[in-house]
Amino acid sequence: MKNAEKIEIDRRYCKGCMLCKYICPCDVFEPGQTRSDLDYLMPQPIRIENCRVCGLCESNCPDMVLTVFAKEKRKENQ
Amino acid sequence: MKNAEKIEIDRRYCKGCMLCKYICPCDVFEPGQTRSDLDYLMPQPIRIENCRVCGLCESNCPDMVLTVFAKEKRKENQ
Amino acid sequence: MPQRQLESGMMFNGEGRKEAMKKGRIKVMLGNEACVEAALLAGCRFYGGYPITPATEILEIMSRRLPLVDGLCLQMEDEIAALVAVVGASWGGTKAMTATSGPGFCLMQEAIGLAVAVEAPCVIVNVMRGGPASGQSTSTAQGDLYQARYGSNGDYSLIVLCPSTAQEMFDHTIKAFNLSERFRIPVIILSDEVVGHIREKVFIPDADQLTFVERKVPTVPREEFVIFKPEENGVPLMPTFNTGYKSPVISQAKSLNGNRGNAKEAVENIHRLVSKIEDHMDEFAEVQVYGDDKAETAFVTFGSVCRAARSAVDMGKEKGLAIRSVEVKTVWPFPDDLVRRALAGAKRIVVAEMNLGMIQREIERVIRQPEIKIELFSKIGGIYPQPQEFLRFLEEKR
Amino acid sequence: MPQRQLESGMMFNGEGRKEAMKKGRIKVMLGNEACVEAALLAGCRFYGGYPITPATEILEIMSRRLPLVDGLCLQMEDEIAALVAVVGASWGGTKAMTATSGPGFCLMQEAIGLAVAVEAPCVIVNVMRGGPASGQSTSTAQGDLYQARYGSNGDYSLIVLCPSTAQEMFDHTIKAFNLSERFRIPVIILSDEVVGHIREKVFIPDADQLTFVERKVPTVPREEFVIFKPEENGVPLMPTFNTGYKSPVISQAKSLNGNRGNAKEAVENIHRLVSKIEDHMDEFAEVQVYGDDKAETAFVTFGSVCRAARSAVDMGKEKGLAIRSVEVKTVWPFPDDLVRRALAGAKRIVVAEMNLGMIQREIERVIRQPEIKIELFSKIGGIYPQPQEFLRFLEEKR
Amino acid sequence: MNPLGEKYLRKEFLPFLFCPGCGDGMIVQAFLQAVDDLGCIDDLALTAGIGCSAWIGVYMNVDILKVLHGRAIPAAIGLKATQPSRKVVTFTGDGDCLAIGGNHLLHAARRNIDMTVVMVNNQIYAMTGGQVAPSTVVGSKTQTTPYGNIEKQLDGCKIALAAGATMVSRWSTAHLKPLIKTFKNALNHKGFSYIEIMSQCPVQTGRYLLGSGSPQFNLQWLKDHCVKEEDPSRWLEVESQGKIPVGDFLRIEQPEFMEEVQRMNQRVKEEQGKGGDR
Amino acid sequence: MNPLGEKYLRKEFLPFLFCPGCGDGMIVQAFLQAVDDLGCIDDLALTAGIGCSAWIGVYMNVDILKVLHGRAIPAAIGLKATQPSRKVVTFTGDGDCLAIGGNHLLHAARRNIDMTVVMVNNQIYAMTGGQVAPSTVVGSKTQTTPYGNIEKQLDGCKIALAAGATMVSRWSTAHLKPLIKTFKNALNHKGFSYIEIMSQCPVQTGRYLLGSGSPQFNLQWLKDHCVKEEDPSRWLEVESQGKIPVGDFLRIEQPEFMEEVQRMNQRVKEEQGKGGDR
Amino acid sequence: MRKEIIFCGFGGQGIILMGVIIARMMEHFPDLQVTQAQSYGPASRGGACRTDVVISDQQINYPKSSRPDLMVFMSEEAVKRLLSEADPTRTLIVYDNTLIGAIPAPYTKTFAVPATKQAEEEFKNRMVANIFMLGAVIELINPGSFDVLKKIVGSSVPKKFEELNIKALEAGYEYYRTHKPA
Amino acid sequence: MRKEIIFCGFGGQGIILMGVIIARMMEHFPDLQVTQAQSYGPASRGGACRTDVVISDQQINYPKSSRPDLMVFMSEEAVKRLLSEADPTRTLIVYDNTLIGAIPAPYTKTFAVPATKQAEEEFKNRMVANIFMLGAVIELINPGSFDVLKKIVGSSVPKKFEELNIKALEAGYEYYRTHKPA
Ligand SMILES: Cc1ncc(C[n+]2csc(CCOP(=O)(O)OP(=O)(O)O)c2C)c(N)n1
Ligand SMILES: Cc1ncc(C[n+]2csc(CCOP(=O)(O)OP(=O)(O)O)c2C)c(N)n1
Ligand code: SF4
Ligand code: SF4
Ligand code: SF4
Ligand code: SF4
Ligand code: SF4
Ligand code: SF4
Ligand SMILES: [Mg+2]
Ligand SMILES: [Mg+2]
Repeated sequence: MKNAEKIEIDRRYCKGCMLCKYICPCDVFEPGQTRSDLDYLMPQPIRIENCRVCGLCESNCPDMVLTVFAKEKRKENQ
Repeated sequence: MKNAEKIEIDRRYCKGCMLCKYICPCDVFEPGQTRSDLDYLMPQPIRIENCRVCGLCESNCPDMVLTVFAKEKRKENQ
Repeated sequence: MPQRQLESGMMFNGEGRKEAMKKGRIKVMLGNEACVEAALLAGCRFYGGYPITPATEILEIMSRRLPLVDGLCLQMEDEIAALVAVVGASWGGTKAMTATSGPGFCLMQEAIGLAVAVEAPCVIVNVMRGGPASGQSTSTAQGDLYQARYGSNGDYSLIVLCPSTAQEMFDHTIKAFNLSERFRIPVIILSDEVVGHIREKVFIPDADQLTFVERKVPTVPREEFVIFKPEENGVPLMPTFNTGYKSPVISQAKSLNGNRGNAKEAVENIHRLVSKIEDHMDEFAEVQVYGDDKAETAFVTFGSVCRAARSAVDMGKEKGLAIRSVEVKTVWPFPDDLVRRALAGAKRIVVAEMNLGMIQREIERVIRQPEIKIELFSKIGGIYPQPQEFLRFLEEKR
Repeated sequence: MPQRQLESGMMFNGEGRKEAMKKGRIKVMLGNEACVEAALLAGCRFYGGYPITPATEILEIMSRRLPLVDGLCLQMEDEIAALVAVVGASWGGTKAMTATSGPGFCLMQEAIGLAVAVEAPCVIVNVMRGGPASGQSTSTAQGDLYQARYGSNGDYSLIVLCPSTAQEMFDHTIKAFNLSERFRIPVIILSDEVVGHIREKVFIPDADQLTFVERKVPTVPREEFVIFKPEENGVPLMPTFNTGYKSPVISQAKSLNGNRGNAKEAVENIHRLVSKIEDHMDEFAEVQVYGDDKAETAFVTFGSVCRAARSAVDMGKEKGLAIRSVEVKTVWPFPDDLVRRALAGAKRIVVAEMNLGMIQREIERVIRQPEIKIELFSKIGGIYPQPQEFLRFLEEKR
Repeated sequence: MNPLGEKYLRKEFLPFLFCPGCGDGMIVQAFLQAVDDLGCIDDLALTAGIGCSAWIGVYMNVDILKVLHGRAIPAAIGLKATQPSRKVVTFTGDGDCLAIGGNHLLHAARRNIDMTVVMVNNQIYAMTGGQVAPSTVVGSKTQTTPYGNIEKQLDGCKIALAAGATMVSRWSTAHLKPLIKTFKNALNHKGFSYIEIMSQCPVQTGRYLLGSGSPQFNLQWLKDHCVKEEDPSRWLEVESQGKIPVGDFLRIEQPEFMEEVQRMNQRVKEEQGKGGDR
Repeated sequence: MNPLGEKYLRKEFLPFLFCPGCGDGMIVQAFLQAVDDLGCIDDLALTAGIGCSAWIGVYMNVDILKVLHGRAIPAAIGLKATQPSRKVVTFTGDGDCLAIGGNHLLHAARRNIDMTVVMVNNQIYAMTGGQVAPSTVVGSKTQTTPYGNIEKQLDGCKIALAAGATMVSRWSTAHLKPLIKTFKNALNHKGFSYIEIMSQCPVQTGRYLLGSGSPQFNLQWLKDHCVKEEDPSRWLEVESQGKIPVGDFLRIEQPEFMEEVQRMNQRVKEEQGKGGDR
Repeated sequence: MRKEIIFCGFGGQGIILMGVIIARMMEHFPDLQVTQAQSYGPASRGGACRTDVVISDQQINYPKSSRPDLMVFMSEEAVKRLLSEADPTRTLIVYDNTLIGAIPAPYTKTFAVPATKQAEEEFKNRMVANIFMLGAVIELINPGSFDVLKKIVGSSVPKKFEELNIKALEAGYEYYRTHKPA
Repeated sequence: MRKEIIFCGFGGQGIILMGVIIARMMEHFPDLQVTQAQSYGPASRGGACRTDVVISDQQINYPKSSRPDLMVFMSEEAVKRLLSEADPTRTLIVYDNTLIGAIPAPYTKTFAVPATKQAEEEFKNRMVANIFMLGAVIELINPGSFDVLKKIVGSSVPKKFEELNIKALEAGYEYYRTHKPA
């Protein structure tokens, strides 16, 4: 099973809608305390170890600001 | 069977389209030589004795200028 | 037809204030809301509309209010349908209106011509926003001035009123319904975003304090009635539907009996459509002067810009500058004579408007003194002018 | 941009007649047909239309001719769709046009604003008929003059040409395409039923005798290109679709990069939309004088009325009456200076038009001499004025 | 003038502006026959757009509002809204109703507002001289499709059905009897009814599309080409033979718009009385 | 910005003007995914009308012409007509497409012109602040139906089918996978394709119609209410349960308009060469 | 030189076409100008219908007739409305005496042509009355040419009616030659 | 007497509503005039948003602020764009310090209110930040009245949110009383 290396959220445009949290089947996200440049509270991938890199959060993010980096992939690339 | 007493064509508005002739099942009309006020050659009910007062010519006349007077009707009314 | 005076806020500062207040209500409301209040008071019972910023509140509030008075508010499929339905309702015997903004106003132009041609009283509100095209939906502008007069095809005339306060949104709406019934025409209220979206106190008189005009209907037997034969006042009686007159009403050029084909009567009828209004301008034309009516420096303004100009006049006075501000309330038919009178003696005329120079052209036409240059103080792009800027303009362009 | 001279019939009476005829064809054709011929010659390859008398022949002939040159003539579901499709085709990189009459012209107003806002070159023909509303479909009129300039919402400008002969239908159409490409604007040919439906000899030059203007397209790399940044002539280069520029083209107020939101750049852009035309009027504005250009009596005319006025001038001359007829060929932007020059020294000015006084208002504005009354000789209801009537007017109103 | 004409026509507007043998006049008569049978002449209010067919109602001695090209339906809605007791009928053509006015048909149908749209389908823009209409058959040469029409037809009945009309029929001028019956049903139908009538236009359709300007020929053409088929599932078959299905296709009861409005107004006023929700 | 965004978005136009959690952004991404899968970004030309959903295409780094309210389809036709090789896609809303623009949908569909209409159905006029749309469910309280909507819905899919579209689908933002597949099919379909997407508008539809402004709630609502049912004969049943049928409803081959035009032009020029008929 | 011709009748008779054909004939006269203007009601449904043709060796400004040289009447209605435009001493009046009783005084320069009757009887198609009439008046239109006219008539009508129309034209011409006014 | 108040922030925060509520409060002050004007982008999707309230005992002509007495900032962006309209010596500046770092010199008449933070933390709903802020500034709006304000807030929000909003309002008022500027 895949694992996530890192989950990036672009703070310039995140609107804190929390659809990433809603869609994630592995309960990776929680609302965080950091504000995006647009003044919204951003989610935090606090349980990144749960992530199975299904990509749902990325494809459902309405602002296209979330990127999931898979571990395997990176290895392959190296 | 009904018979026609008279078939009247209002010469003010007849346009000589001959649909009355076309529609009549009893071949009552023929193109005539009289012109209507609109300058069209009007039909003539030359075989009025054939008429069975089916009313088709009247209801199909696009200018509502044709009237069939039934014989029976008149009698009834008298 | 006595009309309440149009000056904004009068009721609050004037003598009979307390008296008046007893006979009505004072409420803080949106300009667009004041328009609805007045329409309902004037007897409007049909509204056909389509949402568009910044006029949408008129539709929204109508949809809330009309059912309560057994009226009908219909959101139609587009603005064309909206105004055509209004014309239908008008011939149905009902006072009816619609409201829109620039893009929707474009779409209504053909039906404005229809309302003119079939002499259907109705009221059309255009709360102006920035153009051209989709422009700036939430910004104010005054770029539809000529469109309101000339946007439809062919020769015609109609009345266009320009409110500058929420109170005037109220007053002009009453006036618009009255004029539409009096002349059997579409009357246009040419408001703008600032006026439509301002909230301020509006005095709503009791109905018995106001005069309401109702369309004149025929009473003669049907056989004697000639549908487009004018009465003395230039307007034919209106045989609205279901009154037994079996009226033939067509949008084509027509003769007195409503039929097509008689060229001479058709020409006379078109002339009458125009003259029934323009020969009676004294009944409704209105120009106000604020400030020193002898001042050599004059602003000419309409709509929301009147307000900023008034403040500029006041500020000027403080600085020892005598200024008059000529406020054109009924912009169409353009009140040539009243404007000429209001500008008599002015040496310097500055037209202030939120477009690239429209009333300016009318003033150039009306004030035919080559020595007077008609200056333009223009603001576009949704920028409402500040009073200081007027004074700066006077100084800088000197 | 050299243009063939606009004077009708020139080719037949002038010196180089035989020479010219060698390089072209002379055909008897309808004004509307001449318009199509010219459009095809100018490179028009898309026509979006909707039938309406008296403009229908343009659509009909286009539908016959365009397939032969691999163009496309689409009869759309209405006039709105027709003009919007033309704007789409224009951004698709094609010269495109439509034609209509009053009621359809109403429906096109919003899309005219669109064409202005997205700077899409295109040509719109309005063959005027009687109004208001459905009016008189088979009768001539000139009642859409202001509508052609002001029918859409907001501040904008465009060019309106008024032909008076079938030859001018041809010439103006070439000119209209050229100006539309030069300025990236909709150019309106404001014709009328008389001109659209007249048949007369039209000289069709060979293509190599004419100048055709093509839109300027960008050549810089995409990253360096700023979509609405004007060139020196006020007009931005046009990155039509499929040229790799991936152009964002919106109908809203916009900044240089095409995005919404920057108010300052949006204001500048609106100013530019107007000034790109009005600062370059010397490139296209045209006023002709027929008859005695020193005469104290002057007619002012446009469109088909020019012809009757010319005959009146000739008849007057026979009777010993000196008259000049000032023919406004480019009615918008109104050529103030040219008209003023053409009317210099005139003591009596009679505006002759088939409406209730439109050009009259412009002349009143432009000729600011209070001692000169601007008289109106008006014919409406589809009645084309006779030359004798002009002279009778001069006598009777004296 | 026949007796029906004497009774119901607006004499001072005669003669009809229709060409000799035009189906529009037949529709005037058929409609008046239905009205006469029902005795509802005084309840009528008509609207119409622009086109030959739009003049049909003008000759009837009733209230009629003839508006702009394509806009007869919204005018009818405004009338109906203010005169709910009226039988509102709109006369419109295939260009008027399906081209420029198509959208209004959709929205009136979905509202199920109590009115009748009589759509006269002569397969062409007749008034303007024979241009292609959305109802013109593929391949037809018209003034604007000189090389043959390449656009599929729009079927008004299918559109009305899809949009939610509660009564939909199509007949032709060669089917006057059932047409009159359908008129009567429509006049009594509470809700939106759409009646399409295939009608002869000898002058444009006849002359240019069908090859003969003779009224007789054109009426015969309709008789030959319109076949009764009331089952929509079999339309494709009929159509593939170049025929046009006619018949009464739908007639159901659903909440009518003006009645819903009145119910709403009633309810709202009651709630208001109780100080209901804001 | 995720990699897809990096690759295809018009950076200088960011952020999206959509509210937090709006479905419109999800559609941007889904569409770009389909385009990426097909590798056809350079073949695109987009048009759009006015409304929130009309901005969807503006953020994509491709040619886009955003015109007037309701007029995206005729603009697309003009583009397609002059650039037949382009994949022309129109982004439009339920108000834009079904209210003011309904007629253009009918006529583009019947022409079977090769283009794709992506209709974003959020059941409301969102941009103007929550007024009733033709797609709003009966009974809904909106800013212009404060006492509950009494007008039947217009179903865009049914209309497109009746008008002659050759590809018709409906999905929702809760069905991104099949939606992407449908986008790909549509982009490769020769003819007129209509794709309706039920999409969440938390701010207007959510807050006022469904009772919650939470994006999560609104996406869940779509998941719960959109059920796959591709057999039209069973739609009534689905709808009577308050559900919305989704799926790929139709995909057939029929002569495409621009190809027909080219065929016609070819034929006509040949005939002309032979001095064919006048 | 300025020649003015008016054709008038009612819609559906092909009145305009008569003017068009005469105008197109002028393509074959390079030194002459021509204008053809019209006023008409929609389609073939009665109502007045008229076309003015002006031929001149000068540029033609005013494109309508003000002193007609020739007027061709094809309906009683047209006579009622337009006869007053004729000049009793100058204008030659040709009329279809199938449809028109007589031209009243003081107009004496007249020529009766039973065009509609001939069309109906000889060609079983009243639609060709106009072409018959053209044949009957071409010699009165000067400048003009029957041969050119024939070519243009041929190319102005639908192919399948070409023969019929040419026959009608020739019959009209024949009628003129056998009945021409003194 | 003329008092000018500006509320500003971004779309979706309910900035306009703040102005509306203050304006409506003036219905209860019969001798005063009020205007409330606004400029905003569509819906709740960011972008600058601003409302001007003017209160006066005279007729109010110019309805926008030119010399504000009070400015309430609810976003950093608004500070950037509008702070220059403040008069350092005259204008009291209230700002939501959840969203705004600090108000730069020379503006020293300031009062920080963590409205968004309190709304998010205390009420789990950032939508009530505006009402919290209103509670915190009502005493600074003079003339004004907390009791009237409460009534109007109650009638300005959907019923089911009434209680929540009143609580937020009171909390804001409480915040003011415990933190009010000197
Ligand atoms: C806005 C507008 N566009 C075009 C026209 C011109 N016009 C008049 S009738 C008509 C078509 C009529 O066709 P149809 O509706 O089928 O009626 P028909 O004459 O065939 O009965 C058109 C295009 C118009 N009057 N108004
Ligand atoms: C002619 C015209 N009428 C009205 C408007 C105002 N307007 C802008 S968007 C819109 C509705 C948008 O609704 P929809 O198409 O459903 O898009 P959404 O915002 O819901 O995505 C309206 C009515 C306009 N811009 N132009
Ligand atoms: S879905 Fe995207 S925009 Fe929404 S909170 Fe998550 S990262 Fe931010
Ligand atoms: S990739 Fe899938 S599992 Fe990982 S965080 Fe995103 S949604 Fe959750
Ligand atoms: S059907 Fe009527 S109009 Fe036609 S010929 Fe017979 S009577 Fe005359
Ligand atoms: S009533 Fe019938 S049978 Fe008699 S003439 Fe008429 S159609 Fe013929
Ligand atoms: S043109 Fe056709 S539809 Fe119109 S009146 Fe003539 S025959 Fe009838
Ligand atoms: S209003 Fe609705 S549809 Fe529009 S951007 Fe906001 S959430 Fe999306
Ligand atoms: Mg038709
Ligand atoms: Mg929507």
